[in-house]
Amino acid sequence: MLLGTAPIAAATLAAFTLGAGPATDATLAATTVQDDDGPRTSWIVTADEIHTATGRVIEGGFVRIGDGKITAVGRGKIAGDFHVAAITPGLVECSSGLSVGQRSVEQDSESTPHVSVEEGLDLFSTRWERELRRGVTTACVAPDDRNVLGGLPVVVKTGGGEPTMDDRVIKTRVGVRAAMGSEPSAGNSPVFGRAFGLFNRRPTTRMGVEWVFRRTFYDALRAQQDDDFTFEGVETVNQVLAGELPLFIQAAPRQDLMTALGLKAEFSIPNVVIDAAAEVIPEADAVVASGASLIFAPLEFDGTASVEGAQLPWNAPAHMAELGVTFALSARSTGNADYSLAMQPAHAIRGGLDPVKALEAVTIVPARLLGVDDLVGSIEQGKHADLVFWSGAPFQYTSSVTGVMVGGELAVDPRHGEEL
Amino acid sequence: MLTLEPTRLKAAVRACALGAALVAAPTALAQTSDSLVIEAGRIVVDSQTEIEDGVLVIQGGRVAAVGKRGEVEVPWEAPVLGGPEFTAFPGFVEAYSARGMDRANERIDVAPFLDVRDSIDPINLYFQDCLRWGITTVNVQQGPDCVIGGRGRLVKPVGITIDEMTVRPGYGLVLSAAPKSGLSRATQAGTMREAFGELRRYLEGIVQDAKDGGDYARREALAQGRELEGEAAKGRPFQSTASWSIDGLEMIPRGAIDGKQGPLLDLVEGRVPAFFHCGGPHDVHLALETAKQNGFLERTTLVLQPECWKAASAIAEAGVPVIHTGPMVHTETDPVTGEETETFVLEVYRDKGIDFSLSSQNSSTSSLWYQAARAVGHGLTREQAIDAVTVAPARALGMADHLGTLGEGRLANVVLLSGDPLATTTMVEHVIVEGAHAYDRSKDPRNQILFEGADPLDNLRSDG
Amino acid sequence: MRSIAISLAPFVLGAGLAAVSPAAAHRPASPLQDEEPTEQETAGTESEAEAPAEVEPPPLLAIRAGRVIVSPTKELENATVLVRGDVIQAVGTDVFVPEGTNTVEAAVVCAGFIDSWSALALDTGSLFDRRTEPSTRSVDGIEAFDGEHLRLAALDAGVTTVRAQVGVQSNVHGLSVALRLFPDLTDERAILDPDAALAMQVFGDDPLDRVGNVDRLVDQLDRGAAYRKAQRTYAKELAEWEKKIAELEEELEDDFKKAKKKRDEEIEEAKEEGKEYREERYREDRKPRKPDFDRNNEVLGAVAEGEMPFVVELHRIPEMRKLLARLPDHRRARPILAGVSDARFVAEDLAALGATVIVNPTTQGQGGAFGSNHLQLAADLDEAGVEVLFGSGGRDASATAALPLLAARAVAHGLPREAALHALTLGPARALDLADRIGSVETGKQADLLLLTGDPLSATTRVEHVLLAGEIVHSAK
Amino acid sequence: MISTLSAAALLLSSCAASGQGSVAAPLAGPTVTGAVVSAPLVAAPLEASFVRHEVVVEAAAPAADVLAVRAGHLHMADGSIVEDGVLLVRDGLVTAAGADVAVPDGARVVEHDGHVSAGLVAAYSAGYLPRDEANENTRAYLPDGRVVHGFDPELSALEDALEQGVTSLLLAPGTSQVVGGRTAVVKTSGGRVVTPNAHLALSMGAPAASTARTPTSYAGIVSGLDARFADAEGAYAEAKSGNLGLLTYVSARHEVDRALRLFERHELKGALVGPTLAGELAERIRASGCSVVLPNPPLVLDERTHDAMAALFEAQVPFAFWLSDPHEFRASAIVALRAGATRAQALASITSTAADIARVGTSVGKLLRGHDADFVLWSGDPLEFTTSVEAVYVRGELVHTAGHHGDDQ
Repeated sequence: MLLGTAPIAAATLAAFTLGAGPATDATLAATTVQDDDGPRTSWIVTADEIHTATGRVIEGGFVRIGDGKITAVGRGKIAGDFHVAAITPGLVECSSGLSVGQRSVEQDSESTPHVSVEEGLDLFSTRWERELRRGVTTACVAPDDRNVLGGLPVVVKTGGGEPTMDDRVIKTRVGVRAAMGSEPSAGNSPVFGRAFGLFNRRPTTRMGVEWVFRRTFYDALRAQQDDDFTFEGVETVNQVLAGELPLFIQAAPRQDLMTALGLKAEFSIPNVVIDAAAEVIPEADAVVASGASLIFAPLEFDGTASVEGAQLPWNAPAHMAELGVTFALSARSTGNADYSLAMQPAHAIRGGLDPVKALEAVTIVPARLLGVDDLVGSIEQGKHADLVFWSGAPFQYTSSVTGVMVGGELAVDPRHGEEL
Repeated sequence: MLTLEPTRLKAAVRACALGAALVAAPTALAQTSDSLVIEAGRIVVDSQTEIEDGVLVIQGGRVAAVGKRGEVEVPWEAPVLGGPEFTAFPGFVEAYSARGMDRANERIDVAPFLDVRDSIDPINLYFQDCLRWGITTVNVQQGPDCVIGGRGRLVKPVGITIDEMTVRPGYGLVLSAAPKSGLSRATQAGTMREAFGELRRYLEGIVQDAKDGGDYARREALAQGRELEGEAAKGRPFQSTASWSIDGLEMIPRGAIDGKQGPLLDLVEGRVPAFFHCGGPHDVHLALETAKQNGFLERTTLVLQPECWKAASAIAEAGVPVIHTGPMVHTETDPVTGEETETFVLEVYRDKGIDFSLSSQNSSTSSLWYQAARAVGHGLTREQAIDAVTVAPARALGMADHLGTLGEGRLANVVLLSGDPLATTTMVEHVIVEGAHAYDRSKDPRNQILFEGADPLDNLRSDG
Repeated sequence: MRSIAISLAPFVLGAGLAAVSPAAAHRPASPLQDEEPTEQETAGTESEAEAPAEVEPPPLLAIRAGRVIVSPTKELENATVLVRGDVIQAVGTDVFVPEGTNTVEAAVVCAGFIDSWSALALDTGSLFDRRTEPSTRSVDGIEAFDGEHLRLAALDAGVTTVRAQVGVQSNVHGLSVALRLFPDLTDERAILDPDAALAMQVFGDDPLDRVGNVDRLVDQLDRGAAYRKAQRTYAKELAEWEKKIAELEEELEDDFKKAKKKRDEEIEEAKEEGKEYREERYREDRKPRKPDFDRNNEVLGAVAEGEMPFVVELHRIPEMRKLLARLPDHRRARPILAGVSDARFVAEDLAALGATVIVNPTTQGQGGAFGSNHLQLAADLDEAGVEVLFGSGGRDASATAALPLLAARAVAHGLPREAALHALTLGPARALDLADRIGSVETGKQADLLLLTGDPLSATTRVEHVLLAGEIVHSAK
Repeated sequence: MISTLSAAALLLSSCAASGQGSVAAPLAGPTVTGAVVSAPLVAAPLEASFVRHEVVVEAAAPAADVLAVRAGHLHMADGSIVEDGVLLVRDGLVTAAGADVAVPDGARVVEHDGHVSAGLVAAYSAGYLPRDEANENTRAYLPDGRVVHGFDPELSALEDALEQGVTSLLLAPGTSQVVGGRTAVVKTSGGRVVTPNAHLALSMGAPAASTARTPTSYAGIVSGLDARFADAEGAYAEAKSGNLGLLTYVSARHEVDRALRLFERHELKGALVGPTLAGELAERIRASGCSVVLPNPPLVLDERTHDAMAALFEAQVPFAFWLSDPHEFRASAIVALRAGATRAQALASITSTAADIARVGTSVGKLLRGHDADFVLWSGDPLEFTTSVEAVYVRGELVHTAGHHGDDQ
């Protein structure tokens, strides 16, 4: 990982936020050093609009990058390496929809809360470049939903440096991945079913799924009382019960949502995030009361979420915003450019969501939900230089992503609009 | 709840089907007054001309006058629609669609005798969506799963019978250079070639028979010693720019030509426009070559999948208009490195000077205004994008004098938008089709389900 | 062949006519050749179109080589190949090279290799189409916009021409295209012959099925022959009829006055007798009926008459024996047997029949009695006196690039190197009626040449440059 | 005289070396030399291996027992080629090889103006065990399984390999077990076992994460191996100490990466089998001290595979090829040559390097004094496609001559 910040950063920040005079431009331009080995990671980018996701929009400003980190953000005209219409932070995909294949989940039991997906990653896959091209610089990767409690997701950068764990994985033990609904039971068959193979295992129904979930948590509670009793992953479950680890539960249709909220209440789990949320409007009160956060399934044109055919109207995010519910938007791994993470805020805005909230819902909010908001998710001094460059005002149908920077490296060059 | 889950979609759909009958149709019929006045804070006459605070006078289903308020004479008895908060925009033109039909594809390879009239379904949700999206004219053609398909039809998404909907019947003929299911590029080309070979042999055959018949009659007369009055030509001579021709076709009354070959003859004589499907660059070559050899290149419009951009120079050379379907950005994966490259297709067409239209037949089945907005997002100018969903399709349909702008004399297809035509938050509020008020968003139940989260079941109940 | 080339004038890239006319030249004339005079004019004008170019002669290119492999059996040391435009103008050790002629050096020069059984440059759907028929044309299945890396790999290996064939999963594949691997396949020079051969296969799990399929296959040739016969008879009868009718008309003209007079008299008589006048019925011989056009029989006819060769893929003894037994029905037909896994058993019969075979020299062949190693097969057949060509099997487009190396491996199994080179160059060129244009480094032929760093069959030899029609279209990295 | 004695010394040491493996192995009662361990497995080699001892011990033997091969081109162990070289063989072992080696009177002489090289060695093989003998599907971890028990000397595939010049090959468990057991190296002729205990075989490839049994995920594989290597015992300890080799099946690059990280954590190294694109991680592999056994490449490489291979050669990572279709085996080395390997590297990849990777480099794969006299007479340069095998010798005995040539005087 790239370490430290240029010592002069603080100073320059101060200098330029006060509006830089032409005199100092030279010094600034001069300080953009080019480290010879490896791709260039120091830049000065100027823009008409900089949406920092810290609540402020800088009109006519610059972002200064040193060694892959943001060293200064400010207003004022200065000589930069290149100019773009608008800058937003790199987008953060926090839904677990980015499937990395069935070998990402350990199926020896239907409840494996302690198994991390880390070793299941294929960092060489071209999918990361695809996400990067569409503006996603940080993504959550979770085990496939073959298990009720699938294990521990990780947070990866989609580019920058080498495709190695050191360079790309910025957080492990993000939380515990759980799934309601039909996925965990799909393909399973009763014991007397298939003779060979793991699939003669529970659960086979929604009620089975819920049963497995409750059994695991009851066992955890029992383990707290009874010292002789324990099971694999008990510590992890206890961390969840204690609120040290968030619990990500996939629950799109109404009944799964209610099941998830019910379990949250039953075990008074402090920190629950509903993933692939869809039919929340009919249960708005319950959602608000539960205090759970939401990750919306992708908004699609026919108002139907790709997850379990649940209905997802475009005003749902706006509706939740009014009720003060914390939520993020997601694109999962949809191949359809119209539903990419860069487009989701636009759809939500069309559904009535405030543009500022829309921006936060794909940057800083998901970063918080994943616990990496100290590294990414906004344009602030010291954070990773993960930036998305836009042809116009971001999240409008009439503008699109022209460039992407990750860890200070230009993955997509806005000056040519092609990959370097 | 559990049992309901799988059927939730159907429920929604049913609800809307009812909605359609209740909303779209009646307003359309109810609209009897011969004239209508539309007021708008802004009237987009076409991509170049805009009028602030304008009025638009409709008479007999056409635009009688358009201009600044006060500068245009407004008939006192005409009802008034709109207001300063609206933007008036020409009705979007769907240059090509294989939707809105009960079954869009026919199994027979060569079936020019078909007509979409027989499969258009007036209460199909698609026509409802058209109104919701401000599309006022649709060129309904048979699906691409054919070699030579049947006649299409220009319709407006209003009315409960096909006749009511019809703008222009028996319009266009569909051909496909892309292999239909069960065929490959090679066999598709073979079947296509054979279809025209057969036409030609058929025509040669009937002409030859007529000649032989004539000769026989003459000899008979000679033998019987009577004078034979020369018969006058009953038909029309073969008029085509095809690389082949038929002498003596004038001997054959056109009525005598059979129902399969007739439409093809019309095609090669350039009497009917051709909509030629292409799945890839190769299909483009086959399509252009076929059209050239058989004399209907001038009347050909290509319906293109994204990958066809690779044949852009051939298209430009042939000078035919195109209709783009599918995603605007074509992604290609290098077979060796697995690296992906993206191409914004419309830019290629623009730079080659190709006349292109957009269609809503798209991966996301979204609206034309959305397509236009995204096109701007990817780098077209606003004008180019708006043209591609208004005047360009109108040209492609040979209806430039009737559709695509709000100019005087044009059909009164008007969309009242809540804001700028390409803005993310803009909604289609009202749609006027040929002077009739056909859509009102406030009375659209499906819209409430899709975008405002209304419960489809409540809807069902309220509908009865 | 003309009738086919014309009645099926190819759409693809509009290259067909230009390409086919030279090929048609040396083929027996067909009774139908005058069917479409217009088309022939087109073909004619095509060739005239080239004429103006000769006003200002195309540029010269001289290739000086340590060794020129003129043909599989003829080599020259320190020779020069002089190319004018797209044609080889001279080859020899004492060729006069005008001052300032563009010159390239090469260790070895030889003719571009030919894969006589390839799946390269075809669209996959067409390649595995199960609904193909004799008239289906591979030229319609060419894929010019995809798979470029495979075509470049083939050029890299020295393969300049392929017989590409669609429909390899049907009994009758259709018409093969002889394709030159121009990097841009939309270049019309790429299509050397859109109707190079008719291809079929004999398959089935049950030997009886396969033998039955051989019958069905030869029956098709019978049908084609019958079709041609019917057309000839028609042409003959029509001529006779027209002659007769012409005479008849003459005398009718002459007798008209008489007839008119007679008619008037008879009408009078009828009046007097109060009867109504009945005019005598007129009779003449019926005009002979034109046989119905059939696009498939057009092709099968041409094959039966030997106007184009036909390729049959078959592997086992029973079907080979059956085919050998039935071929004498069609003495003019020119069979090429492909695959022939077990041909060792019938090698003598094949040699006796003078048949040509295409061997796919892989270690993963069609299995059969002799296992799957076909590297040996080529050697054995050659030893038995059967003319052997090499082909990459027509299923896998990537296999074409490996063909020259496989040829070298066949040499390791005892195939003489001349035979190996023959199987890659002159052999297929002759078998496919392309020898007037490609297959050897001889005056008058197209300059489709390889400039090599060493012996064409050596593992370490690189193809430095590939010339197609006198242009360097590919060079090693 | 002197030569034979030192030969004996060499031999014994080599036996001792190969013996160490079996000492730790819980199987096989008598813990003696590798050769003898092989005895209960195959009858023939039993007395053969004793005969070998006797012959060595009783020193001087008549020159009649000496076989001398005069080769037009003799491929030496160091990769060099000696013109008109001589190879001296006695008692199944190489006693001398080189340019100026005197042929003792009365020695049997084989004249061969073509090339002579060491018998080919495969550092990994697939399809040389009877069907279904490779994968113990019911268990994911079988550290003490011995694939040598599946070795069938009569298997016809061995004969095919021999005809292509392959004299020794490594037998390995299949790839669907995380830990498959011990690999063995055997001769393709005479049912001789060179060592029953070459490596501990791991699989970190996709097949090892099967839904037929646990583990079903990469995470499962890694945690399983981590646990076993953390406080290593038995086979794991041996593999860690280096007494036992480590052979790991990996295919995709992320699997290579995963394996290298595991190795780093537990200070392991060994052979990586199967990673076609390993070259794209060449530097890391070199740094890890691992070697690579590549699947047989196609005759014509696409640009990417070509570059990956070239990078591997560039980085000097020891590489070999696996043996499946024997016809493709030597071709692989030629492909490597065409991809930029040196002639020495290319030939070594199917002889000496392969032997080293298979951990039998002290007894086969090189024409070096004291090594088994396994060698091939080639019709020409073994790195030409046009070249064919003319004769194969194993332990000094002619075991195969090509049909249509064959010129053994």
